[in-house]
Amino acid sequence: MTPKEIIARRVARELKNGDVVNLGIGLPTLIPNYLEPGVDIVLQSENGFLGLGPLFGEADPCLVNAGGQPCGILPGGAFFDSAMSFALIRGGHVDVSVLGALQVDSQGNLANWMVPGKKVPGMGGAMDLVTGARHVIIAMEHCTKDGAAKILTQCTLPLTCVGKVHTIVTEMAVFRINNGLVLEELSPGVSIADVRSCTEAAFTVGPDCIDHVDSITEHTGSFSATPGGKR
Amino acid sequence: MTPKEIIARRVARELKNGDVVNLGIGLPTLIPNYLEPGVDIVLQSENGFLGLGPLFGEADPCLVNAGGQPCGILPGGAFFDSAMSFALIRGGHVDVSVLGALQVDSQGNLANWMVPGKKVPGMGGAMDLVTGARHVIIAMEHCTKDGAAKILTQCTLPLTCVGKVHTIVTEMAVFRINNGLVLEELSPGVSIADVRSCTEAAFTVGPDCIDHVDSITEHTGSFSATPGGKR
Amino acid sequence: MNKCISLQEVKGLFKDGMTIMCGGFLGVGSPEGLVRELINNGAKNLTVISNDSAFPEMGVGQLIVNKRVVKLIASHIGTNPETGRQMIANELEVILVPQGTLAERIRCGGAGLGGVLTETGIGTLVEEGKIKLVSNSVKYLVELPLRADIAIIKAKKADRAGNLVYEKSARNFNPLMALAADRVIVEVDELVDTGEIDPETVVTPGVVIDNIVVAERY
Amino acid sequence: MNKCISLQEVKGLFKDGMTIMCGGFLGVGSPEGLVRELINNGAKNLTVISNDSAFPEMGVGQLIVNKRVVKLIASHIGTNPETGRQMIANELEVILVPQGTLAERIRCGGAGLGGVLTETGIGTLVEEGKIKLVSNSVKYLVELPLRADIAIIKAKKADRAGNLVYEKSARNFNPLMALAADRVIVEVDELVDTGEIDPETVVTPGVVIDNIVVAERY
Repeated sequence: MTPKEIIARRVARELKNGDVVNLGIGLPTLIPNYLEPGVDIVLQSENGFLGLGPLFGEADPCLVNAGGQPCGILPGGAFFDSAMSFALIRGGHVDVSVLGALQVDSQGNLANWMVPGKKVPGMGGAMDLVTGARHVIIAMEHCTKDGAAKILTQCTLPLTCVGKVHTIVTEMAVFRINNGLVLEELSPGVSIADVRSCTEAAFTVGPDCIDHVDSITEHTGSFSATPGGKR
Repeated sequence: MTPKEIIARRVARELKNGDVVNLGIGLPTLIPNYLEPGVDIVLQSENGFLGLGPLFGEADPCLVNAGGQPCGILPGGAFFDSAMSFALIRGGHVDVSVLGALQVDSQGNLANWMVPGKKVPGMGGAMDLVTGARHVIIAMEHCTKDGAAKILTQCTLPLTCVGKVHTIVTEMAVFRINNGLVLEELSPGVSIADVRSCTEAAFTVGPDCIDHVDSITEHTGSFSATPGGKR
Repeated sequence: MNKCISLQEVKGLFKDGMTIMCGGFLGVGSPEGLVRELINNGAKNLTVISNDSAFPEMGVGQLIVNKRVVKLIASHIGTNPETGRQMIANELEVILVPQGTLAERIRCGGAGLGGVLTETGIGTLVEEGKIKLVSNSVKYLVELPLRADIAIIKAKKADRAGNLVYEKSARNFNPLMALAADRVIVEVDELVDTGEIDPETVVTPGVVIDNIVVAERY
Repeated sequence: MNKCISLQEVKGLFKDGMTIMCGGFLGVGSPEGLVRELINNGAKNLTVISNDSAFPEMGVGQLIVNKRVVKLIASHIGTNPETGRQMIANELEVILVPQGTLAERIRCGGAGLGGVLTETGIGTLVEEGKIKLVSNSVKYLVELPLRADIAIIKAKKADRAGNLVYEKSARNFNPLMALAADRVIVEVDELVDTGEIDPETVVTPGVVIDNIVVAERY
């Protein structure tokens, strides 16, 4: 499995039957492939509908997901305008929002919409999603392509929100943010030391976290190439 | 003609072809009967639709006007919720609002929703209508049943709005409010003196106002019984 | 997740002291079966949010007549003489809100907004105790959100997922209240299978609906 | 009152320096014919309000590429590299607004509201220069209305009165913009006689629509 697949699979386990879920573009869109049998979720698409499903048949130019890709709508879906879409998002009617991140920190702050002077795509719906969703999950690779840490003591890029992130899922570990960063779970074969070496932020280790002390970081690949990949 | 009919007929002349109009309950609902040929208006009903029309056929318990009376909807109408209904009203999409009044004054203030200690029906949609409609017309009999003036220097009852009334139509006269009260038109046979005797507020006389100096106040009846009917 | 429950099951959900939103405009579009169950259930000291207090024998008016309500937030009470009587006798607190403002406050409660700025009510009793802001030389009131513990609403038709369509002027406040309560119970005339309502014509998406009750024929 | 006009007649309506709202989400639900006429018309120094700047060859993206826009208010510009280039080169002012806030600001402009309170953006660059209010211990930004001189929107179908229905996810910002401009021009795929759209399914009531243009087949 690629790191992305590991992440998507683990995020899928965060979702409960009946959850209304908004998935960011990119990695999060893989998540539905990994849902356990018996877990049916309803996908909300910020551009204006519920019941987002895979494309079946011919692409309809008027039916796209939030990334602009052709998609389908499942039975029981509903279309609405952007005000209603964000009333649902901001109003707490979306149970889970899964987004990517450039940086996330131990106070639950998130940065994912701009790199000053370099790239300013804009926040789109991200600021509303993190503000309104009941459970905000950051799904991202643990480090940047250059091996720099993305889980920081304090975000350095312009923020998307302050203190709204609840959970971070990477290919190495799962963190909860609860008065600081708590390491809750390690991927198979990953040790606490492995995670510390790739994480700038200090974190406590949760009681149920099983340390794979003797691990060799060969399972997931993406970070094995960046030992001690700190910023 | 009764005073109510005189008023409704005169208000009808204020309406232009294509106007979107909200009519208050009571007297204003008579107005559509007096539209000139070629003047088609669209009626907005605050409880959630456009295209209000007369009841035809059997009454439908789910189709009522803002007074709760069964009514019809004309071709080209549309149903919506209360937020949309008042978005239209507050947002300036209703051209004319016609309401009754307990009191109205020369600053364009209106009182029509409560008599403290006596009767408190509530404002319903009136405060939004007077705030949002482009042209606010007060359609009312010139004096109370007891002969007291209703057009005052300053309203004494709790206000519905401040400075939002544009036009007052009574069975005696038409006033515009434009830096004070301006008498614009007299009903046939009504003199300026007649109006002064029934109006507490001072008013100026507009240039096009024709005084029926020699009038005897027999045409309209309702105020002839109350000579000098000041408060 | 079966959202469909019986009127019997509804009854246990109402508790003393709750805030209840109820759809309807002069009783048109009120969930009559749910109101009856709420009365049968015996809950008292309720705060009710509704456009009006309807009529003594119709809609929320029946809750007033049965003295279950200690506080009413509404735009109009003129059609139910009992509301005025209880208000004047200090048995019932009535907070009158302009209808458009009431709609927006409920919408805010459902949409996660902290309030809206409206010119409606400026210079009147409505502005008492409220924050005012001037923007672009216009004075506005800051009107705050309204939410309820339970919203009881009426729709024409639901599918099993809770997607709703309404009927004519019976729509009114129902779609707004559908987003603004911790639990939303809808009474419908007709229940159809999921997928039978065209997604283009759904007015209220099913995800906001907790329970569906099919109206009994009278 | 014939609201139906030709694309030729539309052209004369656009003036230099105007503020234009344009519906669409990444170009889906944008009025392509109207955008083309706006480009042909030659109007420049425009302020454009739109969810995003679409793609260089699609939707409002074409206005950016043709250098007609001096100011863009949008939530996202990542799909049109030319927008970023002009922004960095100081040829184009870009004001980024969270998408939900953008929707509410446009809705306020159309609904006669002076603004809304939202938590979105608190603690970020978005709060710069804005009034903050604390309500119920939560800090909110006061976000102000947006309006335009002309809104150009896209719908699936109109009747001659201007009542509109949209198509799938092409609905997006179009119904909001339909209330928020001094003149609203809709481009539709299909025009039907007044009365042919069920009043229950109308999304945008005709009274807010000034002009209807039937899309040309490409």
